[in-house]
Amino acid sequence: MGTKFKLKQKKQVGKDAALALLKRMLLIRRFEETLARLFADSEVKGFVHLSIGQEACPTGVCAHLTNDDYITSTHRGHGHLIGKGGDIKLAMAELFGKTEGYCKGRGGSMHVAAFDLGILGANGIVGAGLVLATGSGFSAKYQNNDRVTACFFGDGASNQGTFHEAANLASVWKLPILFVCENNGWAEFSPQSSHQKIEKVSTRAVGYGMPGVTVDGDDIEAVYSATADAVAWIRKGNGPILLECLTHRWEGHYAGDPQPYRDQDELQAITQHCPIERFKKQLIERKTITAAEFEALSVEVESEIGEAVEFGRQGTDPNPQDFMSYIYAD
Amino acid sequence: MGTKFKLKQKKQVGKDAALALLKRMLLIRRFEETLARLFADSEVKGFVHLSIGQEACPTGVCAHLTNDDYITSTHRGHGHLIGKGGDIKLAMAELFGKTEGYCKGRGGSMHVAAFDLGILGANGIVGAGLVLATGSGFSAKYQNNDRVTACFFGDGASNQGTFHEAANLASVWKLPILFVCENNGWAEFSPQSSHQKIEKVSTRAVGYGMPGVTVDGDDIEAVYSATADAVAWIRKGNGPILLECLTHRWEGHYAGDPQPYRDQDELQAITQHCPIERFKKQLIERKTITAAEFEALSVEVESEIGEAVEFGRQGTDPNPQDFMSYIYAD
Amino acid sequence: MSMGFNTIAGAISQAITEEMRRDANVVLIGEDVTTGIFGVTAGLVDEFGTDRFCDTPISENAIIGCAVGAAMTGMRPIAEIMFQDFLTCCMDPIVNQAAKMSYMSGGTFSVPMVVRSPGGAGLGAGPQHSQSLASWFMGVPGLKVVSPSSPIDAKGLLKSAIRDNNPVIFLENKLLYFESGEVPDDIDFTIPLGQASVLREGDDVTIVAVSGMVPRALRVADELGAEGVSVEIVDPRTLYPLDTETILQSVKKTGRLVTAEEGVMTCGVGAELAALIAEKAYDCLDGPIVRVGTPHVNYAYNQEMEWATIPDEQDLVRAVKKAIGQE
Amino acid sequence: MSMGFNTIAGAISQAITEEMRRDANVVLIGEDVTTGIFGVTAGLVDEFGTDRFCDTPISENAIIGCAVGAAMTGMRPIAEIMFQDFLTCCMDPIVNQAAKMSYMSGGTFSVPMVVRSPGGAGLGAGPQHSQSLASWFMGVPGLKVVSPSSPIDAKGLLKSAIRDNNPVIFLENKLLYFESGEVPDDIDFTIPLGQASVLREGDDVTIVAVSGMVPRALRVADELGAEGVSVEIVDPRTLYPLDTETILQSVKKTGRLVTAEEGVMTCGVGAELAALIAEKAYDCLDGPIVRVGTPHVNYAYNQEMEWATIPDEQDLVRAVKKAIGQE
Ligand SMILES: Cc1ncc(C[n+]2csc(CCOP(=O)(O)OP(=O)(O)O)c2C)c(N)n1
Ligand SMILES: Cc1ncc(C[n+]2csc(CCOP(=O)(O)OP(=O)(O)O)c2C)c(N)n1
Ligand SMILES: [Mg+2]
Ligand SMILES: [Mg+2]
Repeated sequence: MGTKFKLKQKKQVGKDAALALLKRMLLIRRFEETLARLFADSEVKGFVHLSIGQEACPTGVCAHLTNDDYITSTHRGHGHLIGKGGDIKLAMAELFGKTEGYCKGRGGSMHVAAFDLGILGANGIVGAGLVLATGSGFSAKYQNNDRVTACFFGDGASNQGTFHEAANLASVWKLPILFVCENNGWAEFSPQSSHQKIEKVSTRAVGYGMPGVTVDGDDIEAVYSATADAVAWIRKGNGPILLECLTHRWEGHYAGDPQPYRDQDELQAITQHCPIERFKKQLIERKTITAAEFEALSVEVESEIGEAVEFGRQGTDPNPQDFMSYIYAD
Repeated sequence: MGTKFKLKQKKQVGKDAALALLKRMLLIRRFEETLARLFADSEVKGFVHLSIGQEACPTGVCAHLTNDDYITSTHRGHGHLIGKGGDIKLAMAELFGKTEGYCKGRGGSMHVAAFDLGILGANGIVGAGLVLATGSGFSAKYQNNDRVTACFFGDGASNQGTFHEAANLASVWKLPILFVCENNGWAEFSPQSSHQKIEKVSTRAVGYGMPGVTVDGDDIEAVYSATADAVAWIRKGNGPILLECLTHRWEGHYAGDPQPYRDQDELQAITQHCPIERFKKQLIERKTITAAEFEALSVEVESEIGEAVEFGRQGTDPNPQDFMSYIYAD
Repeated sequence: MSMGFNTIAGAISQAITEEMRRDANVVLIGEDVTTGIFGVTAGLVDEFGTDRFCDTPISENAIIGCAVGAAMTGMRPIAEIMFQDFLTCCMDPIVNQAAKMSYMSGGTFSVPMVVRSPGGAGLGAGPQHSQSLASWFMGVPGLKVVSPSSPIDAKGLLKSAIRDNNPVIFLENKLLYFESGEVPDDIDFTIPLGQASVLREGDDVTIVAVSGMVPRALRVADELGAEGVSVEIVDPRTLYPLDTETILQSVKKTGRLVTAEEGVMTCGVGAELAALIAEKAYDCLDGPIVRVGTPHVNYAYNQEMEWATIPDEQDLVRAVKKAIGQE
Repeated sequence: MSMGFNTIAGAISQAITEEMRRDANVVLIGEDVTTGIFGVTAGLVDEFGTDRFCDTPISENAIIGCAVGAAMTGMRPIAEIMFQDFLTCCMDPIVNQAAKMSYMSGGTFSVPMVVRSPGGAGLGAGPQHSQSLASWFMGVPGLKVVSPSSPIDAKGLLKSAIRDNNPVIFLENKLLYFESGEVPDDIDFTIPLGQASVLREGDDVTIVAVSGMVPRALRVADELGAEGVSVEIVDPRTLYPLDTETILQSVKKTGRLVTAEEGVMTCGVGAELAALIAEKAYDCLDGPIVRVGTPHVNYAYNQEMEWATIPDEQDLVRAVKKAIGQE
C-alpha cells in the first residue's frame, strides 16, 4: 500500500515566506471586511459568505501550489481565490457584477472561477466541489503531470454523500488530491456537535484507507508545514490525503446574518484565535519581522484593496440583454 | 456517550433455534434455486438477483426481529424477505407477476415489500434502502416504541453517498438501526478491491462515531450471536451499529450472468463456505440434530417450495389495462 | 369565516402549526429549519420541540429518504429543501422512492409526505440558487405538485398537502414570501388539491399564470383592461393533478391562451398547458398560444441581467398582444 | 461512403473506439463499463487500457462530478450511467455543475463531456429500471440532448457529441440496442447535432417520433399508407437544440401533428413540440395536436401490464386518426 504518511514537526518559516503569507492573509481579511461594508451599503448584492478569521487555511495550503495546480472551492470562496493568487481587482469586479470580473458578472460571489489559475470555481452547492476535484485529479493522473488538486470543503459539507463518494473514488484511483476540511465548527446555524458525532472530520479518512490529519487551522505555520508534507507525498503518486484545519468563523454564516444562535461570550473572545495577529506576534517576538514591516504591509494591502474596489466600482455593466452568451460554448 | 458496544463470545444455539435457522436458510436456498430454473425457462422475467450462498446473514439477523421491526432491503432481496418471515407463496406469486403477489405483480423481484411484516421493500436503486431506513428509525424513536430497523446493503452500496448520509444521520440522531453490510466481495462484475481501498466495510463506522463489527457471514451462529448483542444494545436506545457479514456470492450478479470475470477455481471451491452445510455438519457433530432430522426438514421445505411455485403459477394475471391503480393512494 | 391578515411565509407557518397541533404524526425535518434561511418556520420549535422539529446535517438525500421511510411507517413528515436547486441532490428518493412506492408495493404502502422548497430568481443569488423546477415533478407519476401564489392559497393548500396520502411537492417562491393578504383563522379551512382558481374574469384572452407570475399577470390585466383588452386570469395552484376542466373552460370562452411561469419554458408548465389546449380545445383557438417564461438561459448574478431574464409584465403584455393578433 | 452493417450497440462501440483513437483526451468512466450490463462497451478496454476505460465504484455523483472536473481540465470524458433511472442519483453535477459551468464562469471554462445512459421499458425490469427522462434535460439550459433511433444516427451523433464543447446527454434505448442497419465506416463521418431527419415523406399528417417510437411510427406509416393516409415521419434526433425549422416545415405542409415519445407525456417532449407548433404554426393546423407517450403511470413488472403502458402502434394509429379527424 505504499509509504505511510506521517506529519512531521511543524517548521518555522523564514522572513520572505512569512511576509508573503502575512500579506496573503491580510489581503483576504481586508477584502472581506471591505466586502462586508459594500454589502451593508447595498453596493454588492446576493449571498455573500465571508472568510474572516479563516485566512490561514487557504493561505497556508495554496502557498504550496503553483498556477498549474487546481483548487475546488465552496460558497465561502473568496479566501481560496485570493489564496491561490487570484487578482483581487477581477474578484472585486465580479462582486460588483461587472464585465471585467472573473466571470463577467454572471457568477458572482458563489461562483468565482479562474481558468488560468486552476481555480475550478466557488460553488453554491455544498459538497459539489468534492466530486469535481476527482475530475481534475483524474486529469492530472491521466496526463501524468504532477499537478495536485486542493479540494476545500467545510465540516458541514463532510456530511454530504459527495464527500464520501469523492474520498472513496480518489483513494481507489490514487488521485493526487489534498482534501482540505476547513472545520469552523458551524454549518450555517448548526454547531458541529449537532451535525456529526465525531470531533475530528479527519477521523473519516480511515474509512477510505487514506491518511487523515488535523492541525490548528488558525496557526498558519501549522497549516503551511502540514501542507508541505502532504503535497510532497501526494506529488509522489501516493494518492489523496485528508487534511483538517480547525478554525473559527468570526462572522455570521452570510454577510448580514445577526447570529442570534451563537454564544455571545464566545463571539466576544473569538479574535483571540486571529491567525494574523498570532502570526504577527510570533514573527515580531522571533524578530523575523519588525512591527514597522507589518505596518508597511498593511498599508500596501490597504491600498491594493482600495484600488480593487475602485476598479470594481468603475467596471462596465454587462448589457442586460446579453444573457444568452456563455450558456453554450462554441 | 453511553455504553460501549462489545461483541461477546459467539454462542451455540439450542435445538429448536437451530432447526428454525436451518429451515429458514433452506427455504431461501431452495427458493432461489427454483427461481433460477424458472428464470432459465422464461417462466419468470425481468432482472433477478439470487441470494444463494448468502443465506446465513438475513436468517441470522432477522431471527432477532419481530413482525413489528423493520427491514430495508436491496435488489438482492428475496433472502431478506424470507428471512423476515415473508410468505414464499406470495413472494413466488409476485415473481410470476400475479395479483396474489406481495405487490400485485407491479413490483416484481426488485421491489417485493410486505407492510404487515415491516418489510419496506427490496429496492432497485443501490443504496436507496439506506436512507429509507433512517425514516423507519425516526418513526420508532419518535413513537418511542422499541422497534429496530435492520438495513441490509452490499459492499458495493457502501460506496454510495446514501450510505454516508444515512450512517451520519442515524448516529447523530441515535436512531435504532442495525446497518447490515452483506459483504460478498463483489459489486456486479467488480471485485471489492477495485471499488474500495479498505478490507472491512465496518472500518467506516468510526467515521460516524458508531460501533462497527465484522463477522463470518457464512457462520450462522456468528451472525445470530452478534445480532443478538447488537439488537439488544440498539433497543436500549444506544443508537445504530454497523454489522458486516463476510459472505460469498455463488452465482452470477443476476440470474443468467455467466461470470466470465470470475476466477473459475475460486468458483469451484465456493461451496466450501456453504452456511447450510457448515451448520448442519456442526449440529450433527454436536448431536444437536440428527441427519434424519435434517432430511425431514429438507423434504418439508421442498414441498413448501413446490406449493409456492404452484400457487404462483396458478395465480391471477392482473388486467393489463388496470395500470392506473396504485399510482396514487386515496 | 374569521379572517386574519398575513404574509405567505406567515400563512405557511400557520398551516404547519395547525397541522402539527392536530396530528402528532406531523413532523418537520430539514437543514436549519428551527431558524430558517428565510425565517419561514423560525420559532416553531419552541412549541413542538426538537423531536418533531428537526435540524438535519447537510444531507439532502437522507432528509428525503428519512421522510419517505417515516411516511411508510406511520408518520406525516414535512421535509424542507432549502432551495429548489438543491432538489437535484435528492431526486432519487423523491422520484424513485416516494413517487413509486405506492405503485411498486401494489398499494400496500403509502407515502404521505410533503417536500417544501422555495424557488424563483430575483435575489442576485446566481445560477445555482434561483431555479424553478416544477415541470420535472409534474412529469413524475405518483407525485402531486402544488405551487401557491397567495397567503390564503398557501395556507389552504399546504394543509391539504399535509393531510394527503401521497407525496406532495410544495413549491414556494422566495419573492412571494412577504406578499400579504387575508387568511382564514379557521383551523378546518383547507383548499382541495387539484382545483384551479379564476382570479379575474375576462373575455379576450386567458392567462394561466403560476406562482411568482400571478401578481405580475394581475397587474398586466389591469393595465390591459384600461386599454380595452379583457383578460381572464387562471391560477392552477395545483400543477399535478391539473384542473384541466377550469383551464379548458376558460380558453374555450376566450379563444386565446398565454401561459406564464417563471421557470425555463422548454418542456415546462406552459408546454404542458399548450399541449392540453392544442389537443382538447384546438377548434376553439382564435390565435397562437404564447408562452411566457425564462428563455433557455440561466440567471445571472448581475441583477440587471437577472431581471432581463426573469419574465415580467412587459413580456406578458407582448405575449397577450401576440395572442390576440395585435403584434 | 463505404458502409458496414451493425447494431446500435455496435455503432456506439465503433463511435467510441474511433474517437478514442482520434483523441487521447477521450476517456470512458462508469460502473462496470469494461464488461457492460448490456455489453455495449465490452472488450474496448483491451485496446485502451484501464487508464482510459475505467470501472468506477457505485457512486453516480462522483462519476459525473469526475467527468465534469476532468472536462474542465482538458479531457473529453464520456460518463456512463447504467440506467436513466439512476440519473436521479447525479442530477446536481449534471444540472448545477456541468450545465451551468460555462455560464457561471463567464465562458472561461467549458465542459466537453458526454453522459451516455439507456432508457426505455419492455424488459420487465420494473418501475425503477424503465424510465425515459429526456424532457428533464431538455429543460436545462447548458445541456444538449441527443436521442438516436438507428445505428447510423447513433454513430454519427455520438461522434459529434464527443467532439462538442458542451455537456451532451446521450440517451440510448435498451430495446433498440440490437436493431441493425447500415453504418458508414468512414472515421470522419459525423452527423451534426441539432438536425432532424425526415425519415419518410407524407402529406396528411406529421409524426414527430423519438427514440424507441421511431420504428413503431415507421410501421404505422406503412400500415396507414395502405389505407391511403400519407404519413410524414420526422425524427428530431437531437432534442436540444431542437431542429424547429424542419419540424415547423413538415407541420406547415401536413397541417396535422402527432408526437410520439416513450416517456411520460406530462411536460414531456411532445408537450414541447405541441407548444412550438401552437405558437409558431397555429394558423396552419387543420386538426388537434395529439400526443402519444406513456400516460401518467409507472411501468409494471408484470410484462403484459408493462406493454399495455408502453405506447405502441395501436396508440399511434388511434392518435393519427384523431389528428386527421377520423375518430
Ligand atoms: C446542497 C446544498 N445544501 C444546502 C446549502 C445551503 N448551505 C450553504 S452553506 C451551508 C453550510 C455549509 O457548512 P460548511 O460546509 O461547514 O461550510 P461553512 O459555511 O462553515 O464554511 C449550507 C447548509 C447549499 N448551498 N447546498
Ligand atoms: C443507483 C444504482 N446504481 C447502479 C445500479 C446497478 N447495480 C445493481 S446491483 C449492483 C451491484 C451492487 O453491489 P452490492 O451492493 O455489493 O450488492 P450485491 O449485488 O453484491 O448483493 C449495481 C451496480 C443500481 N441498481 N442502482
Ligand atoms: Mg463549517
Ligand atoms: Mg456485493
